[in-house]
Amino acid sequence: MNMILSKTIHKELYYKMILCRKFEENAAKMFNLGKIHGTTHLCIGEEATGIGVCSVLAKEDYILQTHRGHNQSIGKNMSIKRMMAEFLGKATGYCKGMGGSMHIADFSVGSLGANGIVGGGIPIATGAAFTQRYTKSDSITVCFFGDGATNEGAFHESLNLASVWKLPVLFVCTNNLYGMSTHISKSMNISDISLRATSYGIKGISLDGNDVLSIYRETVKAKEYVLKNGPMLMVLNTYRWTGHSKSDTQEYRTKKEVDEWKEKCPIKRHGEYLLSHMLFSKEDLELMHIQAEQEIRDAVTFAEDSPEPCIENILDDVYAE
Amino acid sequence: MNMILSKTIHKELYYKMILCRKFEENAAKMFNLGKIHGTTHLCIGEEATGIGVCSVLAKEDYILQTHRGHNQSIGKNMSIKRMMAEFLGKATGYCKGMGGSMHIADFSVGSLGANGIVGGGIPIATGAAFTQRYTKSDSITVCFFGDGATNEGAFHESLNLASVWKLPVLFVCTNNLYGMSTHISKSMNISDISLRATSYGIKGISLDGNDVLSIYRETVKAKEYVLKNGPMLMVLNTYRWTGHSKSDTQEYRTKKEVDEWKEKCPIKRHGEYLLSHMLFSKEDLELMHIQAEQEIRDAVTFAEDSPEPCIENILDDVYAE
Amino acid sequence: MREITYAQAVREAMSEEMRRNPNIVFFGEDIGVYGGGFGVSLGMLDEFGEDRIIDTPISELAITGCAAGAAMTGLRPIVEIMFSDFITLAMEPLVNQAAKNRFQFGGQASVPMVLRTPGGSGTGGAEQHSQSLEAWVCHVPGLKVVIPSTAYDAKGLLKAAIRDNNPVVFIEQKLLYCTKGVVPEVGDEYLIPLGKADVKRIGKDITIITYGRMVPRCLKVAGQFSKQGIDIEVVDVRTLVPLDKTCLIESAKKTGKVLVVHEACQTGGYGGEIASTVVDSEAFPYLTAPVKRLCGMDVPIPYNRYLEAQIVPTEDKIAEAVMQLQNY
Amino acid sequence: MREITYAQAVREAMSEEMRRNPNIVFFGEDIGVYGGGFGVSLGMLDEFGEDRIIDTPISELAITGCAAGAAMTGLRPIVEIMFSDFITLAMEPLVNQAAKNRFQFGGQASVPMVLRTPGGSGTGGAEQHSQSLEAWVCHVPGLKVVIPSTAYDAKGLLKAAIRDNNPVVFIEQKLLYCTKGVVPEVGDEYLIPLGKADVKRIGKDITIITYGRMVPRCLKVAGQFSKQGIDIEVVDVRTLVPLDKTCLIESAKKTGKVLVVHEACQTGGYGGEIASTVVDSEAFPYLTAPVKRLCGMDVPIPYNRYLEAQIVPTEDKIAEAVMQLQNY
Ligand SMILES: Cc1ncc(C[n+]2csc(CCOP(=O)(O)OP(=O)(O)O)c2C)c(N)n1
Ligand SMILES: Cc1ncc(C[n+]2csc(CCOP(=O)(O)OP(=O)(O)O)c2C)c(N)n1
Ligand SMILES: [Mg+2]
Ligand SMILES: [Mg+2]
Repeated sequence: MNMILSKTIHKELYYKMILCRKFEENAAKMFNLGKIHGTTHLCIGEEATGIGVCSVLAKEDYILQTHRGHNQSIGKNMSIKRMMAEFLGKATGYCKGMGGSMHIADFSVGSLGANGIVGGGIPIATGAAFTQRYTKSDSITVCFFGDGATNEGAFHESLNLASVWKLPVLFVCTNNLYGMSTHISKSMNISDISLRATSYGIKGISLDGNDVLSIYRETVKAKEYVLKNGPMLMVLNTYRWTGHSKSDTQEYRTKKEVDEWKEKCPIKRHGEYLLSHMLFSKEDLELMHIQAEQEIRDAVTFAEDSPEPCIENILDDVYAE
Repeated sequence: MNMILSKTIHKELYYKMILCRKFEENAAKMFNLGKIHGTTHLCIGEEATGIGVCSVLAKEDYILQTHRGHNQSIGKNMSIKRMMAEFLGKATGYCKGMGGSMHIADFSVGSLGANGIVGGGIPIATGAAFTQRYTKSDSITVCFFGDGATNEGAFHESLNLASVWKLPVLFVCTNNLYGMSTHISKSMNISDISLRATSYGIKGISLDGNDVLSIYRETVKAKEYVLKNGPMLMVLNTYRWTGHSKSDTQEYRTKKEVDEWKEKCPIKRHGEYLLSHMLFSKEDLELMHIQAEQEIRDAVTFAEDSPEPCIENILDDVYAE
Repeated sequence: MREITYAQAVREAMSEEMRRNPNIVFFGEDIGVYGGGFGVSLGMLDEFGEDRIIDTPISELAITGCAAGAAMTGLRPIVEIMFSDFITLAMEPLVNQAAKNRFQFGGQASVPMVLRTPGGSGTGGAEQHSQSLEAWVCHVPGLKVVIPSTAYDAKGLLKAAIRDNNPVVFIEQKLLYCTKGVVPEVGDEYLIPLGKADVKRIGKDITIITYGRMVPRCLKVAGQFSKQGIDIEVVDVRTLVPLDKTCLIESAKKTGKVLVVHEACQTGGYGGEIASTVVDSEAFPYLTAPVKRLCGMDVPIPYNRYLEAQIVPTEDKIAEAVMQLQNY
Repeated sequence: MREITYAQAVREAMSEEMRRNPNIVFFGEDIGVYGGGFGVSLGMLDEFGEDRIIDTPISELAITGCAAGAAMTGLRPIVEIMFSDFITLAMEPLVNQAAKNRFQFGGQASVPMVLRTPGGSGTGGAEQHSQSLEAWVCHVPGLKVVIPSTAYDAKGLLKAAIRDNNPVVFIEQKLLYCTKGVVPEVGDEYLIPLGKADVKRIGKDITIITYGRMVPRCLKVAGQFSKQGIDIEVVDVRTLVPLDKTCLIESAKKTGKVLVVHEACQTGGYGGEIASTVVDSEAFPYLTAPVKRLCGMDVPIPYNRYLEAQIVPTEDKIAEAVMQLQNY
């Protein structure tokens, strides 16, 4: 009795996933060319998570993103132009070039920001959900974090708080099996992270994080659930194909392991579904790829043509008026 | 198939509990006379917890104590003379008058100190247990904390760490239903705190915290268990009869609730057991009371006769050589 | 005019603002029935109810982050940390999130929250319940920092802090909670703008720059010296960030001799900021003696009551420092 | 003599000490196979094994507290916090436990641990990965604080820190990790005692007091000025706590003009401590100009690379400050 998803949604999910993939591949390239400063964390292989979840959400629903959050941004309909501009540190970027990849935020679509602190967004999410309940809105907050983040005190305190206060927050753990080089077997003594819901007397579920349809469907239900009952923990089990960040040589895992996961590519999987269910033709999909590539070229042009921020304005946003 | 406890142990448990009770009643009196500075946290009603657990331990076993830890100190055979001297801030106190009630420690018997920070001892306990495992000792660390402390990030991170590393540490939660004025129903969404063991894949048990014999017996087993398997969470459900600290007017609970718990007095209960099993006579118990009172009088005399610390020595212990 | 305690002043400030603005909520451990660790919020639960006076679990990190999140989404939370020593647990959300979110999101966020917390020694709380940690938060761009010394200032500054659109760390002084001061009648609203120091005593010979619980102590010493014909100006910084440099510098130019006094231990304390600011200013040529600091000793706060009293600036030590400057 | 990088120097210090003392263990996130966030410990796992090079969960509070507990019971742990910004999560165990346990237990404990962490901006890490937070830990009695500026100093100071019986916060400089410096041959052991500043360049006209990554920058500027006949002395503080006051004061007496330079933002920074110490000393009568501070701007560290570079003291700004002093 799966809920039936419209063609529009199928398309949206597929398109956002390929856009995200291409966006990151492009970012990696620009990074290697020295055009992007600092570091960047790719979510290649994990696209289904943020895109599956965020595509369910309304603009009024908040999300708290992670350092590996491009799929979340794109899922929440952020502009890849302004994302790209931010990567290049430009004044037209989401953060006027002040935040970079780790601090992408778009309050106008409900993204309260990515975070450079592992688990840093989790307490913030409780506050956002508090506001939603206090103002009697019927929106929810979705808080993303990784498997590694569940070992931080912030995770524990926040889930407990949200549970006691029955806040409308959906905690989404993207379990990609690693925190940097550390396999979850070395950082926790359980293999199903959703067990951690027990401590807070809340519902916990574990899903295939490469199955965008099941993520979408479960998020629809979860949104309803948390509005009525308070928080829930949803664990999306997936894998990151690339290194943790640019400098990672990946000594800690085998190529075989990576290759096996590549077989489970969420994009390929959804594409095959679309074809086999005859929702779209090969040509349709091809067209989407072309369109996505064009979008990215436009974003790069926009970003490269944008001005750098000025030192004269550096004090503007330290304090609000 | 309860393990049989010797008469000596029965006596030790009873004597320590009455000593603790009288010690605290006395401390409260001295407090009201203005002889004790600052604040103090009484564990009247909870004596069975620290005394039941610590009486099992060897000198080499470490304990980390709480702010409400006089039962833990007395359980671990600390000198009430030096405890009392510390309360009075005297140079002969355990901390030379520098720590007071919240920082009682006696490294010579394995107490690594009480803590003024809720949950503050939990990470320290993992380190002590790490040392024990690293040095291949067959001792364990027992870490005490309250129900309220389990909502701190320190609890979560430390239990996780201990579990991943299989450290020989027994986590003992004294659940007295309140953290200051806050009933656990307002601070967590579960009623059996031992459920929190699930998050770490460790064993959790919940015991009647007013039954000193069961606590003693379960601790014997637990010590063996943690040496072999790594950490365990033991929750002792009990009640604090007095206010949180001196200034507490206890608006947040009813006299009826308190009175009901007084009926469950751990000392009375153990006394009745000793009598009904004819281990000791009424006169035997009476003698113990007299002895305990004498011990306390001696401690007070010692403390009052002791010198104040000198300002000239204030820098001595800021840094080690 | 009427007299109320410093604690009442804090309570009145919160209550008046909460009446005025329904978006103000108040988080903290045991702030409801219990009234908070120092009884500051006694009675507020009755007036504002559980929806706005919110007892929290013992989770300093989460409640601070929660306040930041609520602030970013339209509320104006106050969060009480029971003792300032426990901000050690809340530095991450305070410093990396609340203080930086506006800047790092390119101005998209504002984080109008107040973190209230009592600081200082003198209550027998010992090492972990007595610290004066204001210097830490003063070193974090994005935060404002206030420490009032009187009931009047506490009320006016807290109201301003609550209306401020930035995260403000408002450090109260345990030992001042019971001190009384004159404040306007209930209906006579007043605010004290953040960033203005207050000359609590006008003088011409020596300037003492201080704040918090050292203010009444310095005033007392100043009173004693006036009998000896030494006329001391006492400047209460009140808002540590932003610092009212003009006021300090003007006073220094006038007297040429400056003593900075605070309770926090000396090394790395905010006194260094104040002293250096005065020195590297147009006041320098007027200085007739080195700018001196008299601060807490570089030791943890001991439990013993006599030692506890001696390791912070005492009246005697302040008088001695004044004499040193006078005789320089 | 041979040249190694600053990162190698840190690694050599740890490795030599670990060979010498089996009670040294090393905790940190991804310090094993991965070699730590900056590759500092690459290869150590192979030599010392998993029992001593211990990858931890992402739990800064617990691992710092764990190190303190291990230190109190006979080991000598090193703990790496991947970026110094994350000490915001570890302040409780560091400040309330590690720093105070000896004192508050009346001397019963000693806590011989080293918390190593890289500080500073310049890598594009933005607001939450670039802070210079040394001022906080300098304000905590019971802690020692070290920031080396060369490979030589890094090695000698870290070895001394590991042997010290107190908790030492050892702040490394990201931007110096790849810089090379001359150090003695492997067999030639040396230690640099904590608490000694180092005059990195002798001069007579102006003193620059600095530390960390600003040291090479100040030396470069000093070199340029020497051509113009202005002879600058550059003092590298190296150990911030305990501070080598004598060295700073002597230099100030000699030159009469002092510039304090650090990367951390100015307000509440350790520069205030240094400047105030110099002013309120026997050097005061020798001062021919105000002691100046040149520090990071009071802003979070921005991501944009050009802005990031401009908000800390640049060579130009240092030169300008020197000229101001010179012309005072
Ligand atoms: C508090 C904190 N500790 C450590 C880091 C360094 N760090 C950045 S990402 C990361 C791994 C996070 O693992 P996980 O939560 O599983 O997310 P993933 O990177 O796998 O998406 C670490 C350790 C950090 N940014 N913040
Ligand atoms: C980090 C921290 N937060 C708050 C406090 C104030 N405080 C002292 S005891 C206490 C209640 C602790 O509750 P619980 O852990 O259940 O222990 P109990 O007092 O009931 O024995 C609180 C909130 C503190 N000392 N430390
Ligand atoms: Mg992960
Ligand atoms: Mg309790």
